[in-house]
Amino acid sequence: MREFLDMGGYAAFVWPSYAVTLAVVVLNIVWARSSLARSRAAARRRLAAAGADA
Amino acid sequence: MSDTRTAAPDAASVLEAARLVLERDLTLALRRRGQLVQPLAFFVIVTTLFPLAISPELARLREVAAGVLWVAALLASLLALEFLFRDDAYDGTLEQYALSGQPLTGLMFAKTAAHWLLTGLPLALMAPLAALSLGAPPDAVPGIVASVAVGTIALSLIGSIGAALTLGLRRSGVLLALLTLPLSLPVLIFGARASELAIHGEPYVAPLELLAALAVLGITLAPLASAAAVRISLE
Amino acid sequence: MSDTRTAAPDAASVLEAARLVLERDLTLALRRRGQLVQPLAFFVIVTTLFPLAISPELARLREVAAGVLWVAALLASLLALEFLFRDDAYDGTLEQYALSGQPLTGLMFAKTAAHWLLTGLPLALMAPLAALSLGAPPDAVPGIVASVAVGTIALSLIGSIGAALTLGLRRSGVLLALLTLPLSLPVLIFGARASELAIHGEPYVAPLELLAALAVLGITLAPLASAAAVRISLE
Amino acid sequence: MPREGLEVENLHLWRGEHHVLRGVGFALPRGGCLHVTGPNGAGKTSLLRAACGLLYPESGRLLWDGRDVHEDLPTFHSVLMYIGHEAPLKADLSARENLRYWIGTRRRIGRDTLGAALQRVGATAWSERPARTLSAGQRRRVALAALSLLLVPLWLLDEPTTNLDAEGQQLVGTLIEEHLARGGLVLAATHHELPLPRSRVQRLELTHE
Amino acid sequence: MPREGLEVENLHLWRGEHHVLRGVGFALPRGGCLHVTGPNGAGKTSLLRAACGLLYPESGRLLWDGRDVHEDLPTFHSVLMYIGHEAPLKADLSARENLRYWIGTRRRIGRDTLGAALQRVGATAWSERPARTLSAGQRRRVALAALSLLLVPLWLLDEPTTNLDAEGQQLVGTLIEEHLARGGLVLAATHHELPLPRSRVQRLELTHE
Amino acid sequence: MSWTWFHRLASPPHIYRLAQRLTPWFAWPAGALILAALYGGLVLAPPDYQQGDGFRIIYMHAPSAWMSLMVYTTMAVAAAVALIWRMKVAHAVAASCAPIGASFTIAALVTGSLWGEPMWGTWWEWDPRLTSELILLFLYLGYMGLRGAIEDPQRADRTSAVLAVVGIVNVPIIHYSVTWWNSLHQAPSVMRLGKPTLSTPMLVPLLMMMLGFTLFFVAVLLVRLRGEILVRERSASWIREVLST
Ligand code: HEM
Ligand SMILES: Nc1ncnc2c1ncn2[C@@H]1O[C@H](COP(=O)(O)OP(=O)(O)OP(=O)(O)O)[C@@H](O)[C@H]1O
Ligand SMILES: Nc1ncnc2c1ncn2[C@@H]1O[C@H](COP(=O)(O)OP(=O)(O)OP(=O)(O)O)[C@@H](O)[C@H]1O
Ligand SMILES: [Mg+2]
Ligand SMILES: [Mg+2]
Repeated sequence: MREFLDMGGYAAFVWPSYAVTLAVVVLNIVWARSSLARSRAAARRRLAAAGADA
Repeated sequence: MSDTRTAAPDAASVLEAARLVLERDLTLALRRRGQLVQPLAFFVIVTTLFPLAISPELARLREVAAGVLWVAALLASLLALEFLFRDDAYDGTLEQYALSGQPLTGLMFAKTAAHWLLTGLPLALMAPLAALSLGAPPDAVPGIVASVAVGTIALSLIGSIGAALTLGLRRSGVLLALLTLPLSLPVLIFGARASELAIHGEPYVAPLELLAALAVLGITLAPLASAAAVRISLE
Repeated sequence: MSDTRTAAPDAASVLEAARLVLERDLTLALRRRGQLVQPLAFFVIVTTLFPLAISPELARLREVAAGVLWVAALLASLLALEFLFRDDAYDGTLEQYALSGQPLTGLMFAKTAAHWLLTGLPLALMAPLAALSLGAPPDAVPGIVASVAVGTIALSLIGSIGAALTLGLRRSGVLLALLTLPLSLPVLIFGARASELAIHGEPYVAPLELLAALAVLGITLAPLASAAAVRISLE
Repeated sequence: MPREGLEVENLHLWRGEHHVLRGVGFALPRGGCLHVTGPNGAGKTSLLRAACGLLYPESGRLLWDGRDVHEDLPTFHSVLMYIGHEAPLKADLSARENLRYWIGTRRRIGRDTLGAALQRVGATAWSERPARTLSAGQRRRVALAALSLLLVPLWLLDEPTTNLDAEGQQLVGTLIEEHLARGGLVLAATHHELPLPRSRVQRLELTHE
Repeated sequence: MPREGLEVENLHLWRGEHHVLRGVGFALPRGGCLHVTGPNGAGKTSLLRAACGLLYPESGRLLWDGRDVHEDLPTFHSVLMYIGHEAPLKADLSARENLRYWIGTRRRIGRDTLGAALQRVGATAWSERPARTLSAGQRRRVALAALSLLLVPLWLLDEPTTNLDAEGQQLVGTLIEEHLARGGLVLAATHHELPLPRSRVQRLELTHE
Repeated sequence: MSWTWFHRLASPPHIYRLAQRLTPWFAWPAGALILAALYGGLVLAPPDYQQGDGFRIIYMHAPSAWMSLMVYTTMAVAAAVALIWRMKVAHAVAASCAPIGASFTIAALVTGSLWGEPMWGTWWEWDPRLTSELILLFLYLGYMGLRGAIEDPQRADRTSAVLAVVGIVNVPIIHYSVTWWNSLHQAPSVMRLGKPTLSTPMLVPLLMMMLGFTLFFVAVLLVRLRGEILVRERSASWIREVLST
């Protein structure tokens, strides 16, 4: 296990790369969902405003 | 009935007026998402241009790092300057400032402060990154931040005079540079010297003090000069 | 009676229209006495800043001469760019161009040509002086002139796209730089390499050809893109 | 046979979040003048800009001589002249130069023709001064000169009488009448009466909602 | 005792090579309204700008409550409000923000006051939208709101009814009448009649030469 | 006639619902492929004979770099389609691409940098491949900055679309920079005509990871796309329907 974590002496380079890239992957999920939620909220607000006008 | 006869009791003081002018300019800048990062991005791009144009060797880059940094800061500050007064002149805001009954000097000072907060300060915070990428040692960071922060104050002030002077003219961009750059030369020279000394690990207090002196001189004179220039441009 | 029914016999051709646009922009620039010297002066000032900010030793300067020259040319061209479309957008001229029934691409090409004649060409003529003052040998002059002349064509064209894209926007200066600089990087790289080879007395044809290829690419694509961007900005 | 002139069918236009034009339609034949009125913000300017293809409507059709104009905008543009709230003058050029470069991109134009047009709008005295120094009404008059120089069929005029003195307003009326007489079409938006006999003018009243 | 109000004596003003105002003079007492008329280029705008100290006349005097205003311009400026051909609005700020920053440099102003002024000019529906998206008349209405918020004695209005619909023009009249009633002074230049009873209005006709 | 199916297909409500239904079909396979490729790359693949275990960065670097280019190309094509046929949905696709592409460009730059230090002895070098990839990041940022600076959504769409289309010239430059200039950077080993040069146990996880990332991109794109469609849609009736679910 330790040997695996050590990555043949390249641990300081390999693990950060994996961390950064996988973080980008996870963040993309989070951002996409929050962006969709924001748009839905905005659309809801717009509908309410249009309803008030009519 | 008589409320038009006496000075209104709710008249705004100069300080309040200046605060509003400052707030207005900051609001305007923040309104556009990403506006804030633009001087930074420009600064970063210019500092990346140099290695491309010169040579990618760090040893050679370190030699010119301070100079590149300062020329980039000067240009970033200058580019943003154009907009300090120009839009306000177009849409009649300056005219209303001049007719507000408030001392125009105070309002000009507020505008210049906004310019510094929006360009100088972020540049100062960003400079270390650019310096490090050009091969400066980490020890140089405090000196670089201090010199850029103080130097950009002077640059904003000098620039405000230039911007006000060129108000009446269309296509003022290059003329503005022409007027502002010679006045900015001392700032550039002392700033670059302070940064260079910091990069080489030597004491950099002397040029920094000169920069501070320039900034103080600017604070006392520049708003007066630019207020006068603005009034003339309205005639 | 029927003259509103058929196409007018005295309709102007695209070429005539483009010639008028070009003439108009040149007239406007010449109208302000001294307008012409401004990009030049800017260029000269930037190239003199460096020796001040870096070091006055000619040997050290020569090493970075090509880079400094090109960064200065790039920035001078950029500064002048702002005004390529902006004034015309403010006063409604672009709207009338878009509604003129002439292909907007042709008129945009004329405007870009005017920009090059007013900035690129003078820069090319001025570059040798700056280069010599930075320690380049006299033999390098033809190479430097050629590379700056061809390179600034590409820069004007790339810049016209950026200027058109940022048309509707206030405070567009820095955003313009942000959009234009990445696209200009290849020009900078090849230009600086050509000048550097010229300074060292080596053959510089290869990078010059690449510059020319970029300029040709720009000539075919940039007017299309900027015409599209202008139309959008009017919506 | 397709009908001649301008037809607008069921135009819907959004500006930002705002549904400005909700099914506007009209037909303007040769020699017809349509006066668009309505309260501030009703969409008069938007309608004019959509009618010359500067704004793209969400739905609806815009026909010139029976053909959809969006199929060939440049050709449509070459038959129209749009004058907006502001006259497109270059501050550093004189009135005469402004006209030369503005109209010149569309038709060849001689010195005499130009001089006559300037004289007609009363600009002779100040036609060589930079436009920067002109008064608001003088700028408008240069735009009128441009109009009288371009004999294209369709004129789109946004508040053509703004800033003009009584004589200038009358001039607008005369220009329009002449244009109608030669078979031209005029689409004008103003808050005031057009200086024309009422019988010559169709009206379109835009309203909020 | 010096007379109250604005007095202009024998004003001569040059613009460039052009002798525009040749000995203009008038006295405007408290509660008085002066309607400046004249053909395009007669010098109405120039007169207004000279009267608020933006243009410096060649000769002649400008007195406020009997004192020469050029002796202390800032004080004079604090009693006047000038609205030119264009409303000074920032395209990126909403109508409400524009008013807040514009009027705020002169007087303290509460949210409610601002809201009431916006409502008065019919701006409630669009007061939060960037000014860039406002129609020509809507922009003018924001300027009217500014006017109604600043209770300074002297109003200088350059074509205040431009671009306004009938209701907006009436609003201008009402605002002016209220102002006169509270002892204010109005100096207005237009080509149209001011929407006021004729008896309340003095006239000054400028002519060429 | 033949256009009716096309317009129905491109109609916002249809695309919205389609996107909603398709998302899981991309998301789950993407997750499975990425996990499998991680196992294959970190455990099963043997160490490289030259680079030892350091070469395992390839399983993050190459797919990220691939994404940066593929996403940009998608964005530019969508933008061109949207400009030419005035298709709102295509604008929505282009707008959705930018943040995804920018984030993977950053990943490619960071992982490349982390790989460069042990292999070339430097974090950064102004080499054509590296520089053009940095320009790609600036293009993404410029695209997003331009969008952010324009308030009117329709103008933002159309203006930024022009930039996206113009910027496409950078993509072949990045890809071929290694061949055109002599460069520090690895010559193509996977993306090339003919046979890849990697051994099979090394290659298979890499291909799986690339495919996984691609499917992941589509899934994220579909989610973002729904939001972007909502922003652009004016007809209230179907929005009400969609929001109620
Ligand atoms: C900051 C530094 C780096 C950047 C910006 C970068 C950028 C890129 C890009 C854009 C690609 C995709 C090329 C394409 O698909 O056309 C790529 C692929 C690749 N890179 Fe890097 N790289 C960097 C450092 C490195 C290092 C240090 C190595 C190894 C020593 C490396 C090895 C690879 C490999 C093996 C591929 C896959 C090549 C292929 O199959 O085509 N990269 N890189
Ligand atoms: N800077 C200047 N230089 C020279 N002449 C000028 C300048 N500014 C204005 N003028 C001239 O002065 C005259 C008066 O201009 P002004 O704008 O005051 O007219 P106005 O009465 O307001 O006209 P309008 O009804 O068109 O608004 C005009 O003939 C104008 O051309
Ligand atoms: N870019 C925009 N975004 C949002 N709303 C807009 C935009 N442009 C205009 N509007 C709104 O659309 C409406 C119509 O504007 P338009 O300029 O066509 O009005 P108008 O009838 O010409 O008014 P006026 O009489 O004041 O000139 C107004 O309410 C305006 O605020
Ligand atoms: Mg209007
Ligand atoms: Mg006037």
